[in-house]
Amino acid sequence: MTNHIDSVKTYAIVWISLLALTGLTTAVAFVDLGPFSVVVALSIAVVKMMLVALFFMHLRHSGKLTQLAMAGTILWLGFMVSFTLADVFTRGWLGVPGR
Amino acid sequence: MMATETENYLTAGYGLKSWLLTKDHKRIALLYLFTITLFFFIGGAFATLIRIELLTPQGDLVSSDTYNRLFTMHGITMIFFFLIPSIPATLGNFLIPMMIGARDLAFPRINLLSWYLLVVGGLFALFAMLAGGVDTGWTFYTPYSTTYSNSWVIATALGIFVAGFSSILTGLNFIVTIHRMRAPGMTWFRMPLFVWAHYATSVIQVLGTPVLAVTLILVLCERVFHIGIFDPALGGDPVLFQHLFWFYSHPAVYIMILPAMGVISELISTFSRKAIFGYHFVAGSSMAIAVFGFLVWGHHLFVSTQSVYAGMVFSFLSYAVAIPSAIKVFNWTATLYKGSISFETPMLYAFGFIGLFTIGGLTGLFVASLGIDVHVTDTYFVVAHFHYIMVGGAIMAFLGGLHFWWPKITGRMYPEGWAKLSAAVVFVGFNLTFFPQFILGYLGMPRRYHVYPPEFQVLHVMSTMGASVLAVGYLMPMIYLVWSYKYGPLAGDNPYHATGLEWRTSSPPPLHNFDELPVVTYGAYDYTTVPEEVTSVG
Amino acid sequence: MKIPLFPDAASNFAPDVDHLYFYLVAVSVFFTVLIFAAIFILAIKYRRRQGNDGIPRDIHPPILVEIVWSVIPFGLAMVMFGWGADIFFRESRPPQNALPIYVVGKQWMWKLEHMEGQREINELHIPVGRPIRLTMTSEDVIHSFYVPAFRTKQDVVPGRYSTTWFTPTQTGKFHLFCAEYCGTKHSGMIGWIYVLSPEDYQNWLSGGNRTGTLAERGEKLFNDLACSNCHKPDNSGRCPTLVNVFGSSVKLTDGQVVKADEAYIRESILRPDAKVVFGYQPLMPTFQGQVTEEDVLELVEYVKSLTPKPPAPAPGVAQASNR
Amino acid sequence: MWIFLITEIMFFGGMFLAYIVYRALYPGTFAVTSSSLNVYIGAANTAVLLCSSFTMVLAVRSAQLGRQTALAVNIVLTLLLGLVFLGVKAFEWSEKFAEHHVPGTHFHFEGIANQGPAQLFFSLYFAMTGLHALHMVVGAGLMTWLLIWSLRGKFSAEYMTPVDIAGLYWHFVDIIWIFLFPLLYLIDRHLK
Repeated sequence: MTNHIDSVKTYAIVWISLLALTGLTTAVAFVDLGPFSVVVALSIAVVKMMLVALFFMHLRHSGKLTQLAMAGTILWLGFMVSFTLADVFTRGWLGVPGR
Repeated sequence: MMATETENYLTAGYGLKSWLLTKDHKRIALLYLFTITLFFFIGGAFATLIRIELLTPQGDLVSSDTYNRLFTMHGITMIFFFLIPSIPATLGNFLIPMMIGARDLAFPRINLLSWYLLVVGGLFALFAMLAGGVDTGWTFYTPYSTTYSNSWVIATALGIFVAGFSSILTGLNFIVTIHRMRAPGMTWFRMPLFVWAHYATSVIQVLGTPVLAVTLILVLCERVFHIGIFDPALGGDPVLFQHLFWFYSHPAVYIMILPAMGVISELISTFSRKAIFGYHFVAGSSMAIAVFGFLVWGHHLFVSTQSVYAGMVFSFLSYAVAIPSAIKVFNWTATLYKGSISFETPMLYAFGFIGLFTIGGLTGLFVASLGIDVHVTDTYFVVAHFHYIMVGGAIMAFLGGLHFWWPKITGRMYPEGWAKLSAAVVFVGFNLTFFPQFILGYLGMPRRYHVYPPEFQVLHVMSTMGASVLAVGYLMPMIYLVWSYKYGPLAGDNPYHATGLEWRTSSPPPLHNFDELPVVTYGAYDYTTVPEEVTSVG
Repeated sequence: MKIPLFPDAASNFAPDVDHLYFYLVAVSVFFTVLIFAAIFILAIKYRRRQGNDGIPRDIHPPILVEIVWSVIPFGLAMVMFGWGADIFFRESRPPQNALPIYVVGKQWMWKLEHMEGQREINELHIPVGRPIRLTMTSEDVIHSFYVPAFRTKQDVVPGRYSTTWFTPTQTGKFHLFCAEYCGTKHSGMIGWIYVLSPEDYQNWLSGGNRTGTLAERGEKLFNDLACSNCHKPDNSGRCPTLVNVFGSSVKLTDGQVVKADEAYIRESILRPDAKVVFGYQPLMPTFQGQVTEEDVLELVEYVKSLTPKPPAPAPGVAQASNR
Repeated sequence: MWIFLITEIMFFGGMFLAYIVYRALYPGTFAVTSSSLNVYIGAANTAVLLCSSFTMVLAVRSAQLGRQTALAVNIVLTLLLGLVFLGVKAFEWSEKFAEHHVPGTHFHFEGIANQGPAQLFFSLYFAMTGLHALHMVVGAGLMTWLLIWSLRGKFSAEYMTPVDIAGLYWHFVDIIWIFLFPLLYLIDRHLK
């Protein structure tokens, strides 16, 4: 799909960073950061996802359309999660059970 | 009797193998047509039994268990095995490559695989029906479907799961085809609106269907392994199931209606001999519906113990999605202005569609309103509303489109007189069947009721009478279309003086659609470019 | 034969919903007639005439037209949204002085309990002119409590409480339906709401058999289940006292503060360590599976009775509507 | 292929949503049950999978350059690492069986009264890791097939689309695990 060939060095750097991030996220999990531990864990996961997608999956060399489609899908997933959570978290705001 | 002298896709081979292993999108479309017609009559048979049962307030024809299975299987068959594949998999499959000037879809093998998946899914569902049926309602609400129902939930859900992949693959195929296979000069805004509508539909299919698939997987896990996922006894949340289910199933309504809108755009334009008023708005509104259609699912949950605030957001967005539909109706109507209008059968169906869709859409405003929905949800009002959209809308368009492209598909004309009669019978029968149900609904008649209070009987009898008229209306095309396949008058390449690329090749089309691939230099609906040697009809 | 065309309107919400309905009907009729007439007139006027086979000129729509017919329907729709949301919001908030009634749905019957201890099945007697608040749950699948004459409907979901309220405005006998499909005898899960005059309601209350008020039955359960060994009124037990708990804000072990409502008490009985009160150990055993939903309701009512209501009317004593 | 991945994202997305909702509803229970998973095994397995993605991308690169031997070697490595991952996963599951942490009638989680939500956690754990493992099995099948084809010398710098597509799939499955790992193993571990 793409003619662009990255060097082994690039891949190796990405690979090492991925392993390092895995170590980091595991270590951080034992530290109490309050509500931020979720944020940190998921941010690291997002960074790792971006590394894999952009370098290993060559998304950075792909056409605009593919990139747009991926971004759109993530957005869609975001809609699904956020709208459902909007329901879950606002239940009970009225102080009336079941409302 | 040979249809034409030259070889076409119908005469390219006669053996069973030449059909069952075909990679030709036109033949696959006919396979689909055959399959969904079968399911339509199965679903129709269930509907007939339901309507006969409801003639009397008592439950005297069938038992409650049987009745529950009837409406469940009616819904499942009609939605998953008829409406969702109806227009996209038949007319879409047949026409999209021809309309954009391609020889086939991007992945012909996957196209055939989709058909087989639908058949396999259908066989699962048929097995469930023959083995004793399923009684959860097509919505599979938990915990009834996971814990309490003693029917063939697993087989049915598997069937829908498999058929879902058919739908995903079709969508995928269309998207890639529309992106990659357009003929030289066929820019995005030269595409017919039919193609636009299918593009929007495909996006929904690809994004929505997997969520239904995973939801069904979770339900199956829970039912098979007795692990709790939505089980309230373990603290599970049945409303979460409803969120996941409707995240697909509301957009699924748009999977049914968007292609119908695409058909209507073609019909209105052709029989007015005029470009669609506001082409860009109609194309854009398809995409707007596809996007906003995903954000309104919560309006099925207003009384489900969903939070009040979520309810308000969903209600607001539901009104927002009504606007693109309104834009389409206005633009279609405006297209007639200063046109040259002829009244062939497809146009009659198109008029019927606009009328019924207008009523269906406007009653959608009732159920989107929180205050009224609390009263009418889960009543016959909702039943009537979605039948106006899905039967009055999608099936009218399907029949209209089938008549319109019938000469292209078979090379022969349908009998015009009978066809006009059938359009009228369907329209009258439909209104007689479903209009009384609006009144029933506001009176408070709940849906899925086997036995009902006697004061509702008169309206139910009217509805059943209408249903028998409607049944006649649906049987007529079935008979005369089959007849005309063999005995109808030869149609010629472009009997309606229409503009699409599909009309610029012979009828029936040659095996690879075009003898030489067209180069497009004009927009859709430019009637001055249609060659003059048309055979005029009517 | 008489064909019914419009349902009884017998609650405070019925006129509101009906007025909104009329507005929607008016808008719908207007647009339906508009579209039908336009199609009819245009189709006749511009029909293709014999010998005039020409191709009409394309008309490019003035952008203004598209804007107008987008904005006007949007405006009308926003009125519908706001109006409907307003009704819904009021339907969601029961007034403080509402008469509480407890509802348990199960395949395929409605079980209703009054504060005074009357239990009914598939029948509900209530006084006219007083707000009624229903607290509902289900023992099995999802049901839905639907009274068309009151224009009110609320799903009854297993594993949680749902709430609805209304003020009946007419005496009489009205349909009660289950509106969420619940299995074989879904259509048999129906009943009647009897709206009585205050005097008749008093008579009805004093008649019939009763086995103590709901709170009294709850108190008996509280002792039978040995809850009273730990939850002592003077807070000397191993568990927090329940006096004055209902309606208060409770601080939990994880620092969260929650409001002690019916759902909280129910959860604490069935899943005690879901929300442990600050400063206490998660010692309490679960009562999941040992008590029915009705038992839980009685216990909840008992806990509620431990919080004296400031100006609330004595239960059952007819007090004129606050509206 | 990318469109197929969109489908897969939404597919797993539904399950992630279910997990997030329940975690929001029962934070305490989920913190306890989540902490019962062995984080070191989880982290090691994550590393294994990341290594396999690295060898996979090297395989794609070798194919682009037309290096037959390197292609075959990297495919073998990817396949092996994938199998290691599945083996470790199977070991973890068997542990759960021994501990009665498998949802169903024998489910029991020590030291917690909230058996219900605890079971929900493990239901979702098994559903999510199970579906992920199923995707891994499919991936392993694809690798085997690629291996056979590459040994037959079918791929070249000109024809390598199957390698590319299988690579995309493999990385995608990797990404799913990148999210599963913190969600299932890590979040709220500090509370324990």
